Amino acid sequence: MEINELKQIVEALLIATPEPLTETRFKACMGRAEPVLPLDEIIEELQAEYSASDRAFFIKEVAGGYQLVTKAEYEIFVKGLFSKSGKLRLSQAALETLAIVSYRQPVTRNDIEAIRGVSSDSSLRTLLDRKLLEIRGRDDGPGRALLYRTSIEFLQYFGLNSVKDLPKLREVEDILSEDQGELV
Amino acid sequence: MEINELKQIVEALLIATPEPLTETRFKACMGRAEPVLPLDEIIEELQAEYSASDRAFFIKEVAGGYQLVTKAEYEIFVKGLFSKSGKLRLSQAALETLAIVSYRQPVTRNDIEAIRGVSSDSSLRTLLDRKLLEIRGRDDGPGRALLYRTSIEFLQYFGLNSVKDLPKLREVEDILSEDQGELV
Amino acid sequence: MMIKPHRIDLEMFEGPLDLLLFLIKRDELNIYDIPVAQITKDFLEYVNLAKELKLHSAGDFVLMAATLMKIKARMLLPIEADGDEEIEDPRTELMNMLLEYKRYKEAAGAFSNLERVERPHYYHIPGAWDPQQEDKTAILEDIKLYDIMLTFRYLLKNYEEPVTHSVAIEEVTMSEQVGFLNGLLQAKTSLKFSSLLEQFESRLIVVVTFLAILEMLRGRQIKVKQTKLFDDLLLSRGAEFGN
Repeated sequence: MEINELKQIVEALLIATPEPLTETRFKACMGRAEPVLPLDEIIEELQAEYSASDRAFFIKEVAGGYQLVTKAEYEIFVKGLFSKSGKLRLSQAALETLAIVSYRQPVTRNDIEAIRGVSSDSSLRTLLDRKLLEIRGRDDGPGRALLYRTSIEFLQYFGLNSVKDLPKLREVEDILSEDQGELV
Repeated sequence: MEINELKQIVEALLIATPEPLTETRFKACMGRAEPVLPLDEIIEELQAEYSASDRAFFIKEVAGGYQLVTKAEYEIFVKGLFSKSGKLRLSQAALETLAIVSYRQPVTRNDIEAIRGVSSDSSLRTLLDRKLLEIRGRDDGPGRALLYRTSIEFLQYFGLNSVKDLPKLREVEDILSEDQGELV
Repeated sequence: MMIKPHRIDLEMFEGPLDLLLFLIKRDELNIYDIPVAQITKDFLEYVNLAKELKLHSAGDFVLMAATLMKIKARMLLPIEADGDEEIEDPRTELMNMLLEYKRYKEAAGAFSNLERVERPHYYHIPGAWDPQQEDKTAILEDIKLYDIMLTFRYLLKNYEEPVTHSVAIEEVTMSEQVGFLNGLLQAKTSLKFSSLLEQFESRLIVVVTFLAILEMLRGRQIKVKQTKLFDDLLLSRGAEFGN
């Protein structure tokens, strides 16, 4: 296989890959196509091409693989993509915390940690920063712990009129239990 | 601002954006930088450049914005990046359910089942899992049933710019006249 | 036309409406003027097979069978010229259902074509984690209400009150459900199908009960009435009730 063809294939892979492209993954994608150069050699050629044609991105070596990233000088424009982004992006930890607050509100930090089994400080901070949660009042218990609830922004994002409109667990079970009929 | 500079900025945005880049979002990213051309003009220039330099990807107009996609000819390599289930084709049941939701949204599960005449739990589950549908609020009716809608991922999956571009739904009269015709 | 349906045939159909459309096309029937007796007979053959195969959607086929039998019965009634009230053809509603379903079935075909065209293209997704960012935890994109729901469900199952979640698999047989329905109809002259459903916790029992109803319907132990297509079913004692 020629270098130009290989360069194009690697470019397609870099565009489509959701995680850094490793040598192993590259080989798997190439299947039985032969002969194939080592990934780092192809990357080097491609990198030179991007640099010569003044592309706004380059190939970054990261976590044992390669990924397309934008050049630092475009950072001021790119960050505009993530301010009030249309899509909600959260870590698994933050999602778990959000799920517990949604269904159990109002809750204290202790309530959340009892269910998750791990400290949830930083998730709570992230969710407060993103205005998905808010602090409203204090628990009556001895510690007078802060109470967390979901915010108006949370309702708007998910198109809900009130937290009462959250899907009930029973409604989820209906959809999830489809396979039972086949056991008959 | 010069067109070449704008092209590079848009390229950076296309590389960094997790969802289709819309005109609105583009303007937000540009902030007070002036003067700025309309996004579609810049896209056109960039598209021509990619095409001339034989890139493995192009810019697709989808879901009201622009996104980079790989060319079809690299499919045999690119698909190796994903587990098989990633691009499994939808079943007939899921396609029917999706068709009903897309033309009649928002709809309840009952609305879907009334048209299909068959329980649609498992299709709904598949479509929710694949993010092609989303739950959006509740019906005002007495049952307060959950409402379903198509998502941005739905538009991307079928390469549509908006729900206005759905394949045309035939009128009952058309079907009738055709069927009568067959009998004659 | 007495071609015996096979398992493969039945699994081809998305439901009772799909099967009816197939029968209409196969026998070149006029959708405006469906010969209900003939189509009911053919349909029941498939339904019995569905029952034998214990198909997931058997209940939906049973419902349609009941509807067809009801239409058939109504076709046999003499038409009374009752003033100037127009008498509606009992098949009209079914015809409308079939046509409506057919529209969406066709649209599903169009979607399938689009899917095929779009399939070879892969969208660029920027790295799910930002290399500039030190936090290496996976960032989940585009969280939906469904994800919140699933996450909460998952957390409950794993961390909380594990004792209450030890659900025993319930064993239930068709003959048990026949007995159960018999008992209910001995106590009451009629009962609504929806009220039956409410008391069952698992879909397994619901399906077995559907099958029991079909069995009893065939043996004329019970009668099933339905005022509108996909409306609630009203069960009552049949000619052979208790036998």
